[in-house]
Amino acid sequence: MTFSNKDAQSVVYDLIHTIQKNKDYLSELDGKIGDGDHGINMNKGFTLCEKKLEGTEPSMSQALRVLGQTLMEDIGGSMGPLYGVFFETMADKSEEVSEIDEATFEAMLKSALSEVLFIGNAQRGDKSLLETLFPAQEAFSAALTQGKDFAEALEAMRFAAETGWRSTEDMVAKIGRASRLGERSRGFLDPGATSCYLILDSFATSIKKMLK
Amino acid sequence: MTFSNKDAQSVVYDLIHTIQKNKDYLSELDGKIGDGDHGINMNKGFTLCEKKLEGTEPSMSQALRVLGQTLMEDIGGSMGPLYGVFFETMADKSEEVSEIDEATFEAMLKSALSEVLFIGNAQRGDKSLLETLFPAQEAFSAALTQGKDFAEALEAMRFAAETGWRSTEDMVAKIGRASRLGERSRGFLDPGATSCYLILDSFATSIKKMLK
Amino acid sequence: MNRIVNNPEFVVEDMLKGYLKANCGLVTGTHNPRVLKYALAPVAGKVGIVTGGGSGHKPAFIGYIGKNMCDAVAVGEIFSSPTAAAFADAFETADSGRGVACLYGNYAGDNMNVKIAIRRAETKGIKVKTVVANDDCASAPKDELQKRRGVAGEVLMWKVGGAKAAMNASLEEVIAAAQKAIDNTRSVGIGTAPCTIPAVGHPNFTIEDGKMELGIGHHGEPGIKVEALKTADEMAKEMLDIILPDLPFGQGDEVVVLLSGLGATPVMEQYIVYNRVEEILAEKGIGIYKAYVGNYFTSLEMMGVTLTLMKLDEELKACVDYPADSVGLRQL
Amino acid sequence: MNRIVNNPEFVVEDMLKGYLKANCGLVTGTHNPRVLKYALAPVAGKVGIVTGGGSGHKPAFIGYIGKNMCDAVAVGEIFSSPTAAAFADAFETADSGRGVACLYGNYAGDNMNVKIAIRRAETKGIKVKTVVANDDCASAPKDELQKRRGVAGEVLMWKVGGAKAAMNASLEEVIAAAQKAIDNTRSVGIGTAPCTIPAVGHPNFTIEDGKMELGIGHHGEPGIKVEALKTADEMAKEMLDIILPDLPFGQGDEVVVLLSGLGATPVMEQYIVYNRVEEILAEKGIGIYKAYVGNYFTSLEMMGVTLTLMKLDEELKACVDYPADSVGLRQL
Ligand SMILES: Nc1ncnc2c1ncn2[C@@H]1O[C@H](COP(=O)(O)OP(=O)(O)O)[C@@H](O)[C@H]1O
Ligand SMILES: Nc1ncnc2c1ncn2[C@@H]1O[C@H](COP(=O)(O)OP(=O)(O)O)[C@@H](O)[C@H]1O
Ligand SMILES: [Mg+2]
Ligand SMILES: [Mg+2]
Ligand SMILES: [Mg+2]
Ligand SMILES: [Mg+2]
Repeated sequence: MTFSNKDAQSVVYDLIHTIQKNKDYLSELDGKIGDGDHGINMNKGFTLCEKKLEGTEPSMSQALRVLGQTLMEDIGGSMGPLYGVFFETMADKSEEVSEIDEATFEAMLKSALSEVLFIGNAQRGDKSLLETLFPAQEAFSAALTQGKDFAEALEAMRFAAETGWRSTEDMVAKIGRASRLGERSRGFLDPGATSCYLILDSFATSIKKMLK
Repeated sequence: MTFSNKDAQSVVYDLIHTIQKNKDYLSELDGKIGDGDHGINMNKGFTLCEKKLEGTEPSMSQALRVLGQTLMEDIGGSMGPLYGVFFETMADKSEEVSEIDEATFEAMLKSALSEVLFIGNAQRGDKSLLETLFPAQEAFSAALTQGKDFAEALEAMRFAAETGWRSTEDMVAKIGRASRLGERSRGFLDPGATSCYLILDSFATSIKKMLK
Repeated sequence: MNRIVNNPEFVVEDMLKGYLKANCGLVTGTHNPRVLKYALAPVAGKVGIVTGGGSGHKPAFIGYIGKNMCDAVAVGEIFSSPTAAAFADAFETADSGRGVACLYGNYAGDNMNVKIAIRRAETKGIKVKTVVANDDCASAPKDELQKRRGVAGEVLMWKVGGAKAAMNASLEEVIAAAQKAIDNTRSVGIGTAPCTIPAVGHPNFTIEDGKMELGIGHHGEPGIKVEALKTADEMAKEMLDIILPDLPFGQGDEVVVLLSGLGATPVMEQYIVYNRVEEILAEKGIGIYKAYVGNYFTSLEMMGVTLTLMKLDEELKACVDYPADSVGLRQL
Repeated sequence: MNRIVNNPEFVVEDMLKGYLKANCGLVTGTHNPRVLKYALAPVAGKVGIVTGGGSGHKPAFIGYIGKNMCDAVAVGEIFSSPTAAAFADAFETADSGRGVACLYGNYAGDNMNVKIAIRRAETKGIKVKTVVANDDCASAPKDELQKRRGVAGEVLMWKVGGAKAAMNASLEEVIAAAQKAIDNTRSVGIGTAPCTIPAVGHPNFTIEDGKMELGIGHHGEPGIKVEALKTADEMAKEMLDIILPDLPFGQGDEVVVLLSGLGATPVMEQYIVYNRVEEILAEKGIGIYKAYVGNYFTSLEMMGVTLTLMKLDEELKACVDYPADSVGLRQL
């Protein structure tokens, strides 16, 4: 199963709309254990990217690059570089592939994870977006090893992402602003893990629609 | 009727004890329409003077000079110079008189008033210690004109001082911190008018005891 | 209010001790613990510059002691005038024989204590002349200039007087320059939150959330009006609307702008106001010769800003440009 | 909380505009609105000094742009790292061909963005080396120095690095001096009241009345403990008890002391703490070579102080003594 890179800019548009729709939800979560701006930060970057894409006809990879660069150039803080490298490396790993198959997407996911790990220096268990991204990438790869097809692997990824995301509710934050709260950070979903789930969920839905 | 300057240091000791006893009352009044430190300021100066007088055998005039100088040298703000010139000029007008009569005391009062007016630039009606001092001095002089003796004139002074002091309750402050409150300064006694009444009342009581 | 003090009654003593230690090359004590002086004062052949006032206004007043600035400063309790004795001792400390310019602010206590101190200095043969800063437009109408209080414009008065004295001017010339400086200076402040005197322990007045007080004084003296909190741009305009017509300042004038925080307002916010001040002045054809933005004259942890403009001529420009070395104002 | 702003989303933009106008002879903008530079940068033949960080710390970071200080600064949102692009542009702006020393503080966002910016600079042939300030003793135990955050000690790192570069040193020498500076620097802070990010609108943490937080970070990061408010003297001792054994500092050492307010704490109170710091150091035979007391590194209108000590050798002394001309630090 594959989909055409050239025709798949909707993957990125869907991401943008997902973040825009969930702006208030993400800020609300961040308001509980952080400074309440996660939705604002994310929406600012994704909406800026939307403007830059206006009137262009990008491939998925080209659109991912614009998204990654926008986060990197215009957002700053921690989310700019973290999601910046995440989307830029996804563009790197796919830009020379015209028909994206499960192996290419696996490479994209793996590279996104390793770049986020390299740049962010966080660990699993810290209560960050890694709680979503790490198991999601593992589940996608495991599904392929088990002989599942692209669509099935995406579902496995989505399920693991959601499970990982929900697991943050019972975690104590060890990095970022929420770590200030210590035990009091328990009982709340991590905002970054949430946005990461929304992103992976959106990937799965958009790609599945296009698979042939 | 007269009293001996040399033996009348008790006049100043009585003043000191009066202020010490009324420290909290004066601060409480100042807390309502000022910054709550009038008792503290006054007590600081008068108690410092008490220390300086320790072990000395001053005449009333000498003790008044120490009091005036202490206020002037060590207190600052507005009360330092106002009561500073008040007591210093009282010392000036009496120091060469060994038997103090009503004419000398009248000169002391008159000079105290005019120095306070000169240095303070306030007017009757501003809600200040002048509401006490002004009518008190007038009443003392008027009593003498009417042929009253020293003791009777002191009583007239005391009565006018009290009436003047009490009149401040219904006044709106036009100077000092209390003026910040405008109409809200009405309904409260002026702290400075209060300390001035206590001072004049103490003068009257102390002197009457010694008159021969 | 979490204060960082020892005994609230002795904050001024404790502060002075730390101040003298931290700035020992520049500022030294005198036999009067309430008088601090420039390390090299009295400067031979130079008119002495003296000021003084209540504490709680850092860097004013002692922060402006230094080279080509103030030679001696009389220090009062928090928001309370120094004693006459402190002023008198400061005069003596600063005098090199050419006389002393006492450049201070128009407050009842300071007026009284300076008046008495001058009487005393005269008996010692020290010549003292005064300039009384009255730059606060909000504190009295224009036809009662002599009733207006001195606020942040005092910093410019000291800068000009200090420079003039350093240029070897006579007492009369120093006084004339400082008087010209303050006569050409107008200020107004906006308060957004009150402050607390340590020994008192509670705010002496209130400004509600969402409100501001236009024309507030440096000790919380009442302003012109309490109104809904405005934007920084609107505040800039509102303050200029008071200052500009008062002198007046107009097209072609060159000015110094001094925008000071009142203590707890972040310097960031002061620059936001300054940005609009500059725009409005540009629109009106008023040139900014020099700008000072920061905490130049504060009121403990009051929130808000004061805006000060001084109209320049060639003499004032030369004084403004003159180097200065003090804790609060250092200029190469 | 009565803020003086226009749109809370644009406080940094508005502030930068005002800042550039007020300090136009010394600091200028660049094609990247989030990069400010010393008017004369790149200084021919000199190693470029770059720093950057979130806004809200005035005078840090842009206040330390100037002669013999920082050449270019990357500016972030309030308490949020500048972008990698801003750091990269700052490198390019500051480089005269002899390379760039990026002297910044150890925060997750800054580390990430600097890392990416360096990758980019390399592709343009710009040599960048870094020193990452980690002077905050309270932010990690001594055996995890690399986890500690940078706080007010950064000012001394910039002073030393800036001076060394001005002395015509190579990139390696500048980096070595700045690294030595921060390696010999220890800080700790005490918070007594929180601050509010304008766009957020409410304090991000709380410190109750009558309490203080020892070891608080510059953005309200949690400290070592929350305890009953102490006296200024006790605070001085408590901070020194953490700092002195950590390096350690001991008898015969000479140090720079930097005591900074966190924003809204009156400078008077800072001097009260400094007084006791000096006494304790004197008792221990530690000499104060130079002291800086004032608002050198703030956190909006947070209340509290940070205490920083740097142990000196001859090289560091020469760098500390070197003249500097920036808004936040001016030394003749
Ligand atoms: N080093 C890191 N690695 C991965 N995720 C991180 C890291 N630091 C922070 N995060 C994520 O960032 C999220 C908060 O993002 P956001 O609110 O936009 O930034 P800020 O904390 O600066 O306000 C957290 O919920 C966490 O998931
Ligand atoms: N110019 C003046 N002339 C006479 N009395 C004055 C003057 N200014 C202030 N006062 C008196 O001072 C009193 C307040 O004194 P105090 O509380 O000690 O000083 P402060 O107002 O500086 O705290 C007022 O109640 C008023 O009577
Ligand atoms: Mg944030
Ligand atoms: Mg956040
Ligand atoms: Mg008082
Ligand atoms: Mg009072």
